[in-house]
Amino acid sequence: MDPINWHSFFFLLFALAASLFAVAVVISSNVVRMAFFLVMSLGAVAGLFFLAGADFLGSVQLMVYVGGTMVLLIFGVMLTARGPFVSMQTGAGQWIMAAIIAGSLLAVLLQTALNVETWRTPAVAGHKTGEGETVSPGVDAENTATPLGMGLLGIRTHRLEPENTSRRDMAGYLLPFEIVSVHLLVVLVGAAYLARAKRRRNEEE
Amino acid sequence: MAEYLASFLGPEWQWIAYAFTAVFSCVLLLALVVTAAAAFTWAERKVSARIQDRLGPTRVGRRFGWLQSPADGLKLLCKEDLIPAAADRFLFRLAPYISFCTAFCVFLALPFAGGFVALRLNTAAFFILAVAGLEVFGVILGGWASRSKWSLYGAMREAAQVVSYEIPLGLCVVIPVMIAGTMDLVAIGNDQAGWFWNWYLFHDPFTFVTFWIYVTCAVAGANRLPFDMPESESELVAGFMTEYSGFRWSVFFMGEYASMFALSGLGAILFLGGWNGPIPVVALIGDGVSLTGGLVPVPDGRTAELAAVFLGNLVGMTNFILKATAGVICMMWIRWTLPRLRIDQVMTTCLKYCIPLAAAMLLGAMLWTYTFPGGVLGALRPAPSAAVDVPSRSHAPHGNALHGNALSRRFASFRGSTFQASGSHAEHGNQVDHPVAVAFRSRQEN
Amino acid sequence: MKIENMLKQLEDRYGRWITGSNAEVIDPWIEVAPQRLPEAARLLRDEPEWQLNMLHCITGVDYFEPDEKKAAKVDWQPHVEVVYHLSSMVHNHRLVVKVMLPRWKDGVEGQLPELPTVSDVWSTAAWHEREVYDLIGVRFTGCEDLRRILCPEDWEGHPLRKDYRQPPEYHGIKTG
Amino acid sequence: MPAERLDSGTVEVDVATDEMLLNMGPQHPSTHGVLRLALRTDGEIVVDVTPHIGYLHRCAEKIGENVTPRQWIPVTDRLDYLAAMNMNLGWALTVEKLLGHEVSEKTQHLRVLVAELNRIASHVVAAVCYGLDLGSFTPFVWGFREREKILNLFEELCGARLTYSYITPGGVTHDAPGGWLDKCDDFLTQFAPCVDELHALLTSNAIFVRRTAGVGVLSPAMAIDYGCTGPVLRGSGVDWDLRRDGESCYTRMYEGYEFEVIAETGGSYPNDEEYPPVPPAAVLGDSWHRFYVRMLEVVQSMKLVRQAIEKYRNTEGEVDKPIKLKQKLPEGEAYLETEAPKGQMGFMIIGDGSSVPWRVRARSSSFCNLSVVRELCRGVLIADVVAIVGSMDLVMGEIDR
Repeated sequence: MDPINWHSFFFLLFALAASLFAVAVVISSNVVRMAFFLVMSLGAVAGLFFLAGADFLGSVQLMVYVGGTMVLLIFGVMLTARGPFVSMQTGAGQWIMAAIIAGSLLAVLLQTALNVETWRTPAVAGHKTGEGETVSPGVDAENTATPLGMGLLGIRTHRLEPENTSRRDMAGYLLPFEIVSVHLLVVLVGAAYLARAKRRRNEEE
Repeated sequence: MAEYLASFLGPEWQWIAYAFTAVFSCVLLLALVVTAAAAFTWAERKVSARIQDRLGPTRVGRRFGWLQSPADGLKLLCKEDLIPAAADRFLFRLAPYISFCTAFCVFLALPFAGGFVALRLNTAAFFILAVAGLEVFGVILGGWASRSKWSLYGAMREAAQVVSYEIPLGLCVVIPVMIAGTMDLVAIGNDQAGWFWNWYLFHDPFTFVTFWIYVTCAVAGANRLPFDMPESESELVAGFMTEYSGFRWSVFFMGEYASMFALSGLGAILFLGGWNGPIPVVALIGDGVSLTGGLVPVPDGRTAELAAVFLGNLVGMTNFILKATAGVICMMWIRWTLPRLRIDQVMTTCLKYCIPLAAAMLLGAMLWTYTFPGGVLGALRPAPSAAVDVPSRSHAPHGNALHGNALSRRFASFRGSTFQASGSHAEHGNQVDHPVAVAFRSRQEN
Repeated sequence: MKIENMLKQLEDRYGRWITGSNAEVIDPWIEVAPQRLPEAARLLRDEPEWQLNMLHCITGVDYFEPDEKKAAKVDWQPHVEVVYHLSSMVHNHRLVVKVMLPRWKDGVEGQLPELPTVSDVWSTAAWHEREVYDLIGVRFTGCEDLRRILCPEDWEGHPLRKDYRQPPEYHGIKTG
Repeated sequence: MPAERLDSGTVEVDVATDEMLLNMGPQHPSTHGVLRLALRTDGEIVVDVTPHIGYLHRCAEKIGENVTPRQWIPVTDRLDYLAAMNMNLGWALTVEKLLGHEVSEKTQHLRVLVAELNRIASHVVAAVCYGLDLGSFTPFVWGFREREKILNLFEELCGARLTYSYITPGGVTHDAPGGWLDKCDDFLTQFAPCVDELHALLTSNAIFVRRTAGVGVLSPAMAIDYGCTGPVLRGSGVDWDLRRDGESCYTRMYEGYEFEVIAETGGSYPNDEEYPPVPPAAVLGDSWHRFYVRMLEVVQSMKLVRQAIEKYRNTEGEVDKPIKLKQKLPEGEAYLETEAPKGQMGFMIIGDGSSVPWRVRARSSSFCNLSVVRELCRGVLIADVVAIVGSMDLVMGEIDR
């Protein structure tokens, strides 16, 4: 009896959980339940990361997304939920429209996913070792977060650039990272300012 | 342990070994957490009794009333657990279990001894911080779902408190991680082996202060007085737990005691040397082998060596549990002496005092390790000889400029195996003169 | 005695609104006309030589003898008396001010007698007036929220009146 | 952006939050009995507090119009049930004032001894309950351990632990049993260090100071205006104590006793060298000062009890027996205020010749102290409402009568 490939079993379990909770977010009418299902689906995604052995990324996902959604839940939903917002009823027409759009997007995604050659069979999911026994990537205990951290500091430990190539000095990706964060900050401040002023103007009309 | 079991089974039954290890560690941890919660409820009654000049439970269970917590548990089980009419039934029932599960998840990555760790994560400290932050989720959902004004206030106060103590707690965890150079708690623990002055607490004055900031944030994290904003009895009746009764209420409480035990355990590992006792007993008596060799005639080397390691871990675990319990007892001690802070005072303490202080300590600790690599003792000891190959902290490879020496020492402590790929470059001889790259090569040679 | 000459000074200076006084009793008192009460209160508090800055309490007393036999022997007419106990922390002396009110406003049963409030002079009067309104039934005009303070808001009747009949039940609860 | 450069259109718009009505009470852990505070809150900030009382109203004054003064003593026990002796004393003195009755010197010393002992018990309960309101449970248990000893003394004296009905118009029900005075002495000697324990645990505790200093500041003018009396008034720096400044028939009892009135006059408390100093953050008239006045008054009362024991031992003669049950009351009115632990407790009795008074009135100190809570609690946090109400040391029995 071919041994059950436990790795893909858990993978499917978490994937299913993530998607089902995502669907639950859409279906449920109570805002707080929506936020709760969102948190559970993001938690399931964090589970996927852990399953893939990327525990650093799993923790980041837990802290950033799930923590972030929680803060959103508190300050965005609980403190402002007044009367009409707590339960949002969606009309039948909107359901049909949503179903069409979602269905088409799902079809596109499935179609692209399926014709990628290497993802076709679950057996391939774990990376092959010599004697065909599937060792799930998570077991290899040696991939640590250190290269990640030092990559950030500008020392690409995986590929030490030979000095004759032009990109010798800018080995790391620190610079792009900083630019993106400053950019995001600017966008945030702008959005906050616009939101406040706009509220005043439409109160006047 | 999984490999050990797997070695007995054929290739196709590998998964049973892993499954068994997983189930075994989960059951073990759950049992530990539940009994710890029970023991701590009993200890809380006894400690508070002693502080208040009275006896505490003596009736249930013969002498010291040790049957008190099972009796409480039974009472809570028999109590009718109400659900308020206006409550959101689904979330109301679920909240305590979220709070308990997240408090329990922390134990997955928390090493009890060198070898006793359920899941040796490379980013254990970060994982613990992430999960500890989630425990709040159960509290807030519980507060909101019971639809009563008092519990809503409790939940909102919990949210305000979380926002304020998470950052300093994270900063305090970063300092030992920075000194050890890794987030893997087992490595941090092993780094503090030896006499008690090897603990990070005495590593340098900055970490000493950081420990006390950590204690404040841990007390805030476990919602213990004087930071017990969410369930401040005298103001908010019982905060978010107002509408809970019976078993659901006790699950919340188990969550609280579990997080108390976890946070003081984490503190013990980061600052108090985790499983290394003040006097390195095992090291003094010599390696484990000689320990068992002398006392117990052991047939062949391998099982003796395994037994010795197990014994060392056992001693380590008792050390760890003693330290964590001492931390919990101190939290109880604080709880029964101090009055409660106001919510804005809690936030001011955490935001305005703890964060700048922790940041300053981070800077101070970084500069200190930059100048005295070995910490306080490293500075006192004469400059170590270069050839010492035991990867002890004070190892200083033949660095060139001062800058190079500290920086390379910093990377010297990384385990070499990750860089086999870079090792191959060394043969090509095309040296990269980036100072750090030099450090890798020197790291590879010895 | 200090209190006697204080009363004499009060009478000769403010004869117009003092309608009576009695110095021989244990707590000498002066009687003030109901309409002039706020003015008298302000004067008593602000004049430098009285400075009665502390209002201890306002008491309502219902002088009414329900059964005829005793009523014949009594020498006073049925009326409601509101007694103000004042004292001065500066001069350390005490004074009692009384106001006589008819039991019902212009004789109509159920119409509470009116009396202007002094809560703007002494803030403590607000609660005491609410209590006198609740228990004796004197309407204090100008008191900002004249509600019952001790009995439930929708309680009928004023318990400390001599002719008060206790309702047999309140919202279905037997009142014994 | 500085305000003036803002063009008139872009005014800062605050997020409109609607207020929530929160009922703190009548069952609430820290409202000291059945008091209901209707809080209108905007988030944690309390916009307005409306106290609702009357849940413990037992028509004490209506009963007073149907029973003789001696029969009304048990009702006075239940007004301020933490200081029943002082209530009995107040009523007894008022009736004696109406009757013009003088009690013997020995009785007066016994009355001072018993009243001051009950003041110690009441102040200790007030102090430790305040600690409980702010979250520290331990002083509560220590305080009650000491109070138990005082209650045992009273039980030996008059058989009751809470509602003594001991001091009656005309004297006291029965004389002190043998050896009782030595027991009082022993209690006082072992009680002194306990006061220092409470000081260490509460008064100079940094968190306690942060929670109470500068919270609920009551200015002297507002205190007098709202009729606040007792430690609440003295906490605001008004040097007024009826035991020294009261009416003659009450202060006569305290002649020959030296004690200080605890009030911060001229920036310092009388002989406060051996108590913890006033923290810099404390403002005159705040909750901390009210608590501090009570703690210092306990020490003064201990001194008074010691002197009373000495004087009681050295005066010969007998303790007076109470007046006859059906004693006829003269026509007339008598009002007398005495210094109860919570403040000035006033009693009024109108006699009409028969043995049953025409009208009886009890003026309670907590009633006025509570009326000022509404002023003090505007714009504070919920936790401060608990701190302010706790510092007023309210007893609902006295407020609702």
